[in-house]
Amino acid sequence: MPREDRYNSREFLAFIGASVLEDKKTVFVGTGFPIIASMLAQKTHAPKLVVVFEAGGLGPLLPELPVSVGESRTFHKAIAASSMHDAMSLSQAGYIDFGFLGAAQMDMFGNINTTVIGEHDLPKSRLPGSGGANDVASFAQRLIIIIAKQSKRTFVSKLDFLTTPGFLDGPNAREKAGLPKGTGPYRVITQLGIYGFDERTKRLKLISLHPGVGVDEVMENSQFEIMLPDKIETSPEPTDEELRILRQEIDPVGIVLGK
Amino acid sequence: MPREDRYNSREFLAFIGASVLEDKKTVFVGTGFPIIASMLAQKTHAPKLVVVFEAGGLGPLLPELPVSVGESRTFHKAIAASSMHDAMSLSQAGYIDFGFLGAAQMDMFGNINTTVIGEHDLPKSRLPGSGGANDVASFAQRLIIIIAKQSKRTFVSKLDFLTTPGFLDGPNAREKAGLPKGTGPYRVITQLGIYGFDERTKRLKLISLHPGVGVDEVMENSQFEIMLPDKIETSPEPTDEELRILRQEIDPVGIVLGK
Amino acid sequence: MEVLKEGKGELLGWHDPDEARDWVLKNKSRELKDKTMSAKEAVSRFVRDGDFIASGGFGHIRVSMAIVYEIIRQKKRNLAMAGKTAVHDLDILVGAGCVNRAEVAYSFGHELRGLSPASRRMVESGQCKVVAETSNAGYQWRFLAAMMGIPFIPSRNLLGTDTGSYSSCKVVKDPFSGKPINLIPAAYPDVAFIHVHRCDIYGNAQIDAILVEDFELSRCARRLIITTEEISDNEVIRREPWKTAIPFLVVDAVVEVPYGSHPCEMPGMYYYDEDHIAEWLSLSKTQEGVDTYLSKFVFGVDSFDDYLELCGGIRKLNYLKRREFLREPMVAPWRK
Amino acid sequence: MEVLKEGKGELLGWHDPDEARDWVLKNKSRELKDKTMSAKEAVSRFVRDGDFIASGGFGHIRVSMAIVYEIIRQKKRNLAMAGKTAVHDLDILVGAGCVNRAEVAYSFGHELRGLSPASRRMVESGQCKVVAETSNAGYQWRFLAAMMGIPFIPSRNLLGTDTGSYSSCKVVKDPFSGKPINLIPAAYPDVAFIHVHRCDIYGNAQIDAILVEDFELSRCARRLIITTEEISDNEVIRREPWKTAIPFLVVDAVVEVPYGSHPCEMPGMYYYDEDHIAEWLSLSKTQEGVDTYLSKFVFGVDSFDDYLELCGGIRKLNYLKRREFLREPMVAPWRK
Repeated sequence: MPREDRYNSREFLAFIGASVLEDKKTVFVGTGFPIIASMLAQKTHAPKLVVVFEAGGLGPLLPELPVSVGESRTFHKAIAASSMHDAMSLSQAGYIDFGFLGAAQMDMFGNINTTVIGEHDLPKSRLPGSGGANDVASFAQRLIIIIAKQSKRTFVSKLDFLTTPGFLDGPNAREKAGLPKGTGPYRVITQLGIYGFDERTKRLKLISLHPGVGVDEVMENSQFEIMLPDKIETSPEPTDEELRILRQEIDPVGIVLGK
Repeated sequence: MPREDRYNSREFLAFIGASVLEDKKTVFVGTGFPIIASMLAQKTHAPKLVVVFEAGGLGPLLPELPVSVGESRTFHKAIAASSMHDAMSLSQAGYIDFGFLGAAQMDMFGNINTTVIGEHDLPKSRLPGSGGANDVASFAQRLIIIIAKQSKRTFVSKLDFLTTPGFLDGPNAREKAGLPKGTGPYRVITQLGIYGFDERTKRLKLISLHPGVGVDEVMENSQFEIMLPDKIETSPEPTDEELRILRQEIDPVGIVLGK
Repeated sequence: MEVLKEGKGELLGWHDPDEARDWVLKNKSRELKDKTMSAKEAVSRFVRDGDFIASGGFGHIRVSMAIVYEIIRQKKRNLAMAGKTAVHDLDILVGAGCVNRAEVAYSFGHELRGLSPASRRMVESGQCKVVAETSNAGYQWRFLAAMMGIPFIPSRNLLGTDTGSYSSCKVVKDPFSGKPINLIPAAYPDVAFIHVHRCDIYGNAQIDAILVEDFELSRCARRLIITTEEISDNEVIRREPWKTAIPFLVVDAVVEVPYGSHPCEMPGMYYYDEDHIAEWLSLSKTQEGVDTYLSKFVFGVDSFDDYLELCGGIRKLNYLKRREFLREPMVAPWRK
Repeated sequence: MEVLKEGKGELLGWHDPDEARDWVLKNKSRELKDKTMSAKEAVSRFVRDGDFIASGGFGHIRVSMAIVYEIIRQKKRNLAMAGKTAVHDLDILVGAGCVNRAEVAYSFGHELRGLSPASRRMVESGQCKVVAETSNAGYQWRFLAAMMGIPFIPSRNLLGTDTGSYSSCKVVKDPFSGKPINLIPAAYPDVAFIHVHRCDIYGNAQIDAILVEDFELSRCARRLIITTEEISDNEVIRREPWKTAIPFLVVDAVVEVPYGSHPCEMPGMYYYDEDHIAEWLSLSKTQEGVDTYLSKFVFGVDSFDDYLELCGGIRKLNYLKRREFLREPMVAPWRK
């Protein structure tokens, strides 16, 4: 686990999310962590990162954390405030570099479930469904997935429902299904580490461990086997200034990051 | 021929065009006569006629004759000024009562040619093509066609090119081709008379002769046989007030109506 | 057209394009006439038991709550609802027993505020059925197809997933590229209700800022109820016709309801009433709580003005305006 | 997907959606950077011989004449052009020998002003080929499909006609209704040029009043040159983001050209210069006349400002403004 004396696990996740984003690119964000990570990235290394919201907000100067991806903050001093048709069409046409989503359940190919736990027709637990997630994961060039609590319940061998496409059942499956060429999951971020996907097998592969986390902890908290690289990196840590921005400027109430 | 002492043939045509339109309906207009006829209808018996322009103008208060169906007059004090996508979609979805078009050549099923005289690939005479005509004739519930000069050159047995659909080759042909059900040509207006279409055969059928015009004149000025009704009506004539409106308010320069 | 795959979701609100046109021809007036009426009249005239309904806006933004409450008040039943990032509206309508079927893009959640106790309980106990799954773009393009009067829109989402398998889409081989392509069927809701910033008596409506999918939804719904912050003169509309998002042709009723989106946001006017939403989220943890909420805020009031008084009156409304313009700090009373 | 009928028109500007995405990924910058440049630079960088080009606006309305003249000046050759109610722009580009292929919805005419002598002469003598026919909605939806990144849009026009047979559409059986449906293929022009009311240095552009089909065209063109009446500060754009018709993401060049639509109309600013159009229509009756026109108004001037002086200078521009606002009577100098 990261050093709890300086920051909590959620603050760390937001920081890691930001660190994966690049300047002068577009990012299509889901609610919560993805927005916070994008805001932090804009305030640090990626001031020209353009944030796209599915309801029509494009490139706002976000004045505070939006609670919804459709509210007025999402087009505050924006470049454009248009429509879902516009946002989704630009995405499908290839104008989105990064998609950024939270997830409830994921498998080793980066497929996501946010629909049901249990049977579809009479579920044990009904979740909200795709929202824009299936769209973002289908259209964005590179998909980033954030799962706040990696565990055997969230990293599963078989999803109860495949809401949102990762690499489906492996190499070439996306293209065979008709999804846009060259797209797919790019990074997965949890409280334990940062993951990518193996080029050949399209399976989840560790990139770096967060400070203080061991490989065994990563393995124990997954139903499926996680591939390991030759050399495991250590994830970077946030500076005091980054923590200050998160706590004071982005989420002062602790809605996403906690208190 | 109508009585040339009170009005010329083009003024009469504009008046007849107006008389065919109904109040509280929508009309999708092409350039020229259709606009003038709609303006006259609005200023007389159809003040709530809503005029739709393909480039996005909906329900303007037309301050003068637009030279183009996309210029600023077409959305002057309009109800909406949107886009071609909007205008064409509303039309395809069934919101247009009347389509109103001019034509260069027509056959007995109300099919229109405005593309070429002669061969397509090396034409004797190249005309502008469909423009929005194919769309209006496909989508409008009832199509009105105006042909300023009926003759053996304009009422032809076989079109050089079928630009815009009338009843194609007869009963049920539109539906078989996939065009919207129940649509098709409704009235044809020339300098000689007003025509409709026979319910059973979908062939052109005379409704009324303009004052002073004989049946023989109608027949002589057509390559195909025109069906005759049991009783031939006489077309109405414009009042002095209607002529004043046409000459002073709508087309003072005589762009369409001449001098 | 060879179908490679076919979703098993219910094909909600689809009509043959010719039938859809025929309905428009027979039922939608082209006359510029006064369509103002009360919410009560609009709902009783245009919402029937069993209808497929859709609400405008997005999430808790620009929602016609005045119509939502009136549907509950009139005890409409067996409604199917478009779960097109439908959040508070769908939650409360399911909780109240009005809606028992949904096609879901995003439902049963309140975004950052957490999941929806009331509607999830109904789904998990089988009292509300999810008849089809889709995505936000899926719904957007269902409405686009219907607005255009065409049977479907091709797309490259929903492919390869259970969301697609539980949708009403069909996958075919594209005759241009030879690749598989998803076909999203048109959706014509029986009734939609959309809250706007201003509208004239005929139904020409302006929406400030993002349209979300209301451009398409307004044009494809068989019946459309507009609620508006204010009735504007037709001359106001004609002065800036490029601001008209919804033309009168597609509108059936115009209802003037100031603050009619409360407790949801109205962009540029007032922000969410988080206290009220938190109260709903807390009460709705039990069916008794749902009943308490409804008898107080829906059945217990005679008008939307009375309801606003109950929610905190002018003091609250002025606060929500300051909050919209960032002159009050963030709050999150629904946080545990 | 069984094809019932197939148009024999050339499939101009269609790309497999994956290739189209790949092009975007490699060639369209997502960076907010200064894209201002001269018309000369924009044309020399982005218009290549043989390209498929498209012009914004409609007919004689909101046309980027500055770019049209520059294309002639740089003697671009073998261009194909979208005849999407392309009127003065197409006529003069065909007359000048730059465009020798067109897909035609409406071309070779000047609406009420009559037919186009120059371009008709080129078509009737085989020097300009009409490679496909379509309709205005046909083009609109070609652009819509491309903007959406999908291979085609279904439609119910063009069916049963020679326009359809000479188009690049395919007719298939709709798997939902079982009826024949037309599939209109996407069109991605190599370059489009669109004239707007205001635009910032990054390419965020506002268009007042009707958009015609420029919302779609701007988003599907591989290269997009914006000419603008004025460069606005980015803050002006961000103050009213709902007015942005074209976002910077799709823009490659921003060229400031006041009165850049002359002799065409700029809605809300200046009306057609009918005298100038009449001069073109009269001169272009012969090829010698075309050459006279071009050497005077295109090759004979160093800048758009000089061209405007030649056309009547400030006095003329002030008149066109009064005419736009209905403070001068109609004229029709091209009437015989």
